[in-house]
Amino acid sequence: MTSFRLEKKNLLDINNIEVIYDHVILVLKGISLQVAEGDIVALLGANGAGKTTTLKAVSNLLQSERGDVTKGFIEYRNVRIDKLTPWALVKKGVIQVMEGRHCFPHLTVEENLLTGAYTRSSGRKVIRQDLEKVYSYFPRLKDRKGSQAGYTSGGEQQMTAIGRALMANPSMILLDEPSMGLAPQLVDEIFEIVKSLNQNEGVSFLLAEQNTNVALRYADYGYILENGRIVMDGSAAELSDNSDVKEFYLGLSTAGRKSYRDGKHYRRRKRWLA
Amino acid sequence: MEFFLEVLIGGLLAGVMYSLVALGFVLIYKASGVFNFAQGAMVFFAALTFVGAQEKLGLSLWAALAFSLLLMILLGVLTEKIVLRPLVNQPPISLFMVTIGLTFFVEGLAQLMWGTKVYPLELGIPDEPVATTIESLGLSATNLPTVLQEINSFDLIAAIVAGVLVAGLAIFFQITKIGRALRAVADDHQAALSIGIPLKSIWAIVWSVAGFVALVAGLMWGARNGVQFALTFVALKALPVLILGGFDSVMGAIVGGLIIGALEKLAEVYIGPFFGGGIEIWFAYVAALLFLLIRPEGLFGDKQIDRV
Amino acid sequence: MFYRESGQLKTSYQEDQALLSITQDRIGLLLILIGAFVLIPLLASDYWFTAILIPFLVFSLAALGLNLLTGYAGQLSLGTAAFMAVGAFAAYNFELRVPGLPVLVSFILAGITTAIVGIAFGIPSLRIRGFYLAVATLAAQFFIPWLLVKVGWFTNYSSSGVITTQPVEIFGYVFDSPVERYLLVLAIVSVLALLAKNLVRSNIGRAWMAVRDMDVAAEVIGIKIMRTKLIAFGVSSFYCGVAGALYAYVYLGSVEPDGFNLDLSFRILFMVIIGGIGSIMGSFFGAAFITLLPIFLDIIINDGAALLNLKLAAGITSVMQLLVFGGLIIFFLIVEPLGLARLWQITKEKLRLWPFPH
Amino acid sequence: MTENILNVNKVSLSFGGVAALKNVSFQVEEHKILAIIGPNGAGKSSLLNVVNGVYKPQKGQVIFKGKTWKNVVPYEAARSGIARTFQNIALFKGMSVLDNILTGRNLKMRAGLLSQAIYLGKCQREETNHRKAVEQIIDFLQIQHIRKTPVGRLPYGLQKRVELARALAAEPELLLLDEPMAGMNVEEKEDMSRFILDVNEEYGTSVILIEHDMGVVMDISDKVVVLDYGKKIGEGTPEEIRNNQEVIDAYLGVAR
Amino acid sequence: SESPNTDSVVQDTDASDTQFFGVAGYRVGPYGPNGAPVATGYLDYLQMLNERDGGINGVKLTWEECETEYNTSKGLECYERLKTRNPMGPTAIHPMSTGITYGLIDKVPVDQIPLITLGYGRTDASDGRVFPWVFPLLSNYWSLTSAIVRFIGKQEGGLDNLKGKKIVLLYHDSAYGKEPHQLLKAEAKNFSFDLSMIPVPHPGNEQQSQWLRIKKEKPDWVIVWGWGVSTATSIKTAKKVGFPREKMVGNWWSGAEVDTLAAGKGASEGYYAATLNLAGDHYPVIEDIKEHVYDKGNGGDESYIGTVLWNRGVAMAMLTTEAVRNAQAKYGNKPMSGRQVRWGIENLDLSQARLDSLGFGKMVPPIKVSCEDHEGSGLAGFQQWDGGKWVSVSDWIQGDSDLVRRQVEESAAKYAKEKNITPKCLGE
Ligand SMILES: Nc1ncnc2c1ncn2[C@@H]1O[C@H](COP(=O)(O)OP(=O)(O)OP(=O)(O)O)[C@@H](O)[C@H]1O
Ligand SMILES: Nc1ncnc2c1ncn2[C@@H]1O[C@H](COP(=O)(O)OP(=O)(O)OP(=O)(O)O)[C@@H](O)[C@H]1O
Ligand SMILES: [Mg+2]
Ligand SMILES: [Mg+2]
Repeated sequence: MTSFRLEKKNLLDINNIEVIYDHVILVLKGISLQVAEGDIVALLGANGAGKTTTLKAVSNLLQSERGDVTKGFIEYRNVRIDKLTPWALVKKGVIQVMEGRHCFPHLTVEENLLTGAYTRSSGRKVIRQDLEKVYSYFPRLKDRKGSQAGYTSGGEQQMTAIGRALMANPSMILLDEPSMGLAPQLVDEIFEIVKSLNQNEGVSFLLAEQNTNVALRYADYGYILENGRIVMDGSAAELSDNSDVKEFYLGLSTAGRKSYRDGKHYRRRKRWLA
Repeated sequence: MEFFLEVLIGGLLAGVMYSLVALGFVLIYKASGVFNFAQGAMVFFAALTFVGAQEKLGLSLWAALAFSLLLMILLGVLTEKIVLRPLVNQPPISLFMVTIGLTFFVEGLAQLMWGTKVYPLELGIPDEPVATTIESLGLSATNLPTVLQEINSFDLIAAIVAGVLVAGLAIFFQITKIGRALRAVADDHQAALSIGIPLKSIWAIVWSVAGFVALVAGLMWGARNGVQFALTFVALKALPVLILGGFDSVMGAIVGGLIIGALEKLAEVYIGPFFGGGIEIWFAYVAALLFLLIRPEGLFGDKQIDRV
Repeated sequence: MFYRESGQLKTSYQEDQALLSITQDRIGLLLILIGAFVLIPLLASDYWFTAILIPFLVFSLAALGLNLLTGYAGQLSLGTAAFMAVGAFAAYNFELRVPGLPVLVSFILAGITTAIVGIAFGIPSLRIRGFYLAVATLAAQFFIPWLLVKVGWFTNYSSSGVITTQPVEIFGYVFDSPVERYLLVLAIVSVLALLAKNLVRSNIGRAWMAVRDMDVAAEVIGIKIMRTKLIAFGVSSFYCGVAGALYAYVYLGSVEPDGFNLDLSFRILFMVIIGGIGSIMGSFFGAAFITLLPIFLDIIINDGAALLNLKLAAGITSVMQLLVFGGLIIFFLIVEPLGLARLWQITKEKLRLWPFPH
Repeated sequence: MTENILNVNKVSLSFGGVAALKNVSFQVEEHKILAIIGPNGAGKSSLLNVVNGVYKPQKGQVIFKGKTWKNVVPYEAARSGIARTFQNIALFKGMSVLDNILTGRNLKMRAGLLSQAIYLGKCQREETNHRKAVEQIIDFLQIQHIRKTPVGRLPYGLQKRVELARALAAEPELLLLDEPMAGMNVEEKEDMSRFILDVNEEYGTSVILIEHDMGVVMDISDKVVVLDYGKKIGEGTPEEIRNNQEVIDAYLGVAR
Repeated sequence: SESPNTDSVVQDTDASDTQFFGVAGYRVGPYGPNGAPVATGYLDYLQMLNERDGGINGVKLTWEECETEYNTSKGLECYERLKTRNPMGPTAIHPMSTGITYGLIDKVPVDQIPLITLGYGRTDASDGRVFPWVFPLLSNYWSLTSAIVRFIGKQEGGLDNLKGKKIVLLYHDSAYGKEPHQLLKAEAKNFSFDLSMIPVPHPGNEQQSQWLRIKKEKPDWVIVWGWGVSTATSIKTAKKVGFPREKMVGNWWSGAEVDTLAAGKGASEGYYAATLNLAGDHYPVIEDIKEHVYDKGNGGDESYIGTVLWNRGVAMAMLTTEAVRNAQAKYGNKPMSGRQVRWGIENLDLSQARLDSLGFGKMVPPIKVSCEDHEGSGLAGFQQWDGGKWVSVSDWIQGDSDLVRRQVEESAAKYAKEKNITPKCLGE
């Protein structure tokens, strides 16, 4: 089930990587995936499947968690990047939005956003413009720009984290659970932003997302992870049509959407892997 | 009254000397959220290198200065490379501990390189009342108030140096984006990495600057007491300053130093006799502690944020 | 292959909550205890008892005390030596002023006295946190020895401020020889370590860790922060106090307030951090590392030089010791920032998987 | 008619210039599930914080089980039967899952310090009994396999579940849940919903739930309160809310 | 510059027929600068004896140095280690620190190792009937205190002139600093001078407030009872507040080159200090050391030679080896046991003539030890810093030996009672 999208150039190529935490905990057991230039690729899977770990392997943040890529390699624009430092990657245009917000609590919202532009050498004016752009995406942030990020609400922090990454003017964003904690309206807006960045500025996305519904609506391609392995991949449309995906990730049974009240207690779940 | 003023001014000036040392702590804390235990050892290392280079290598004062500065920068860069880099994103206590290991190492290294002797350190700054200095310049000091005439030239110059240093650092952090980045790093190493703040160079820079500050402090203190192992103890004088002013504030280091210096001296002179003296050793700490009960983050420190 | 828990099924929660639920661990501990109580007394020399084993045990106890406070309850303290001083001088005064008091009782009373002092100095922790608190605890570190020097009564007006401890006597039996003293310390330390282990695996221990990890959340689930922190200071100081009394009575025989200086406090903190913060066993590892390593380094460097017929410049050996010691601390922390105990745990986890890598 | 377990009465709260809550009132009936929804920064979490005493409102009262909170601190709230989970996970990172959940039973433990140190007898019995209770919760939430894992190593979703377990361990009468399903996929949300419903049905626990997934909110809550910019802009059954124009404008966007 | 030194290396002669010396010194840490010259001098002298005389009466000397860092628990470890290093153990030990001394006092009678504490340690141990194994040779703190008072009296033109004078004791705020209090108070009463005591908190690197107080009190004399960095700081701060250095007297741990040099150029001129031994390298014994040790490239740091503390190390070694020689006269020319050396020390009698023949001349005062008097001299010398070196400014001065003796016996008796010791002479 490899990619059929030969017509597009691979921007990011993850080749059969294995990740071990703390020298003993094997988390990724050989993962290969590709992100083509200008694509939005969704990484789906249950809690603990290894989505975040995959993203961190790319952005090289694993080292700081005592994790290690022990096998395989990762290429960006056909150049190995697994030995690069995170900031070298950011300079190359690859940036990650971390799961769980990770704002700088003592910095104000605006300072948080500005740190995002650290690697850029553009003048103040350009940065100012980008800042305004982020504010226009998230007007709520403009209201709160003077407060320390640590005191803002969960959603505000999420917006700050995303806005901060945008300030780096990246060409590829690794988005970890962008919709988490955001109001439904905003979820749509975020994905609209993703779409517009993708279409207007050619930014590619690799996004880990639990909100499969939305993710598949905006993504071009998707991979489903389970237990550190890829169990299925395909174009977004293919995946949306798959009956298993429908049932387990979209919450749609043949009878249409079912109520959360009707969930069964000890029901057997389908797993691709034994 | 005059005596009071003299004690007060003496205290303020002593406080400035504490600030010099405290500044080094502040820098590292700002850049990593870590209390750098090795700062005292760095002061010792810097001063010993400076005199050692003069005595053993026969360098001139300026050459020795350049040499020791170079060595401090090297030390900073190596510390980043060997010690800090593998410990990104580790709990502050681990980083704190590693600075303790560094302390032993630096102390050992300094003594290995330059021996364990005591050296005098001459900077050529007159150590005499201002009046005398002014007169030796051929000017008249008679219209200065006596209290001012009595101030020691050396202390005054130390104060000026500290002032310049503080102003310089404050401006540096204010106008360069490094200042903001530092605070970001101190808040969350990993997030800082994720948005491309180059921890490597930031830490190397900050440790080098801290090394420079240590050199300045080492020179000043060394000129006072001679260069010897006991220089590492000056760190103890800086700690109350640090908590009073706030761990992460350059301003705090100077203001805290002034307050602590003055309080300490006044207390020793006016309260000490009731306790048989020697209260200086704990007074600064107790005073700082009491203040912290009111403001747990010190005068200018960033408030700890806990929100659920 | 040998370190496996598979096949060891537990049939009750009680069993699962037992101190050592894996047979191999139980056997291991038994072996250690047999070694410590039987073999070592048979084999070791006086040098080993007085210069290595006794101080190792005493420091382990102090480190254990600090670990309860810093490792479990998350309150960084730099005043350990001062609390040890309280313990030492309290025991001395109890013995002095209550004739015939069994020394064990004095030790316990000293512990309790220290606990009270510790609680008093713990009060600021309710407002002050982290490194601020650590520096603030230095107030205790400087104030207590100052007070002990200043107030002659504490030292029984000894002109030099030095006290010489009374004989270690329990019901007429005097612990005199190094072996006896070693066994006495060993027994006390074993019992206290067991009690500490019990504490940290029951409710109070969990409350400590909760406060350490996130105090707001702890309060929200119904943990009284103030009480928890003060108990931590109290219990920790109790341990440090007893350690201080042992330090004076069993190890040195005579102490002065200035002996309980900042250096000692730091040394004990190093033990906690190197050994493993938040680990009872780690306290022992740390004490071993910090007390034994310099001695071995000294001997190795000296004898090594002699063997190689090297003429080392005077003082070089001492300096080399510092260098290597600092270097090793850095090395170990880079390998494992959570200390030797964690390193040990990882080794065990690997053993469990062995011969498979994961 | 059922009693109100909680009455929030004209509560206002502001931080410096930011008004987080403006004159908000609502009630929670016993045994019911109340959902609070609203845009980001509307004041939902702050409202929970007021209910369990983390924040003190400048105006208004909170009446719990007929008693008015006066200067309540979180500890007392916990003692009188309120447990909660947090939006930004607030687990005890250094402890295992089991220990985390056991801390939830802290209020019910009686053994003294000495007894805990000696551990034999009373303390051991107590530990075992509480362990049994906790194991039931573990079974119930299906987290047996991670019992002894340090929580720091768990994926986000599971941490949320452990947090719920910790709250349940206190056997609360009122459970406050701040976005318990954030970061979960549909399947996991189904499970979580099931758990919440079961707690509510089996133990009669009242629940206040903050959640952004409208599907969940509409399906499992008995009543919905909508906040916007600190003001209550709507209240009613899920059906009523779904059709409330003001709510649609402020929060839901296109009605779905 | 530093040339290699075999200090730390065990000599490789057959251990059983050598005389083994354990050296617990400190060369690193805050007091390293003070400790290094002492240890160097000690070892240089032993080495010289081996080279020049083949040891003592044909018995080769061996030694091992152990670093204590001036830290009590390290010192105890050193002691225990040195004990195991030779079948006979170290035949006398200089712990070089008061803390370590106290730690060893109860141990040495059991191990039968004489403890020599030259000018430090436990003062009342001068009563050999209570402390048969401890020897505060030459002089103790109380004799020193009394001698300092006499020296000041002399400067003032007679002890009577002390009346109404104001003297400040500036002391390191520790057990060590408290040593002179009792005696000084007694002397103040005797001579009706005005005494005030001002503590300097450890480590003493900041003394502004102390000196402002002194400046305000305008004393006639300041006695400096400092240690390590605190002495240099005292001198420096005195200069700063304009207090004349010629009105300051340090004790013998506050009067070495390390102190005056560290205070910086022009700060220490005129400063007085007591001493156990005189500085200078013009003694024949030093010529011998240079010839037999340094010229063969075996010595320590050459710049130490002739300094106060290096000379003190040499003197310490001489007193120890002379005790061995003394014991050999009684027990035969073979390695002496600790017990035999103890006898040797207790019966040590070095007249000026003997000192001259040893090449020490006036470097140390004559000494005659006895069971009652483990001090043996009670004399103190006084030197003044002339900007480049220490210059002797008086003969050996004896304090009020009756007063000192009374207090020693009183204190020793109290200790004996506490410890259930029946005071008696040990004899052989
Ligand atoms: N620092 C770490 N140390 C040890 N194990 C870890 C660490 N981080 C993650 N893991 C483990 O790795 C596995 C994958 O975690 P990861 O966070 O990648 O999952 P995820 O798919 O992102 O889950 P979620 O949807 O909950 O965010 C989990 O089983 C987790 O326990
Ligand atoms: N301790 C505080 N200090 C200052 N401002 C605060 C504090 N707590 C909350 N706020 C502000 O109050 C407003 C409401 O915050 P709250 O966390 O209640 O929002 P929320 O409704 O939970 O939003 P979200 O859905 O994004 O979590 C926000 O603008 C926030 O910045
Ligand atoms: Mg994830
Ligand atoms: Mg919220």
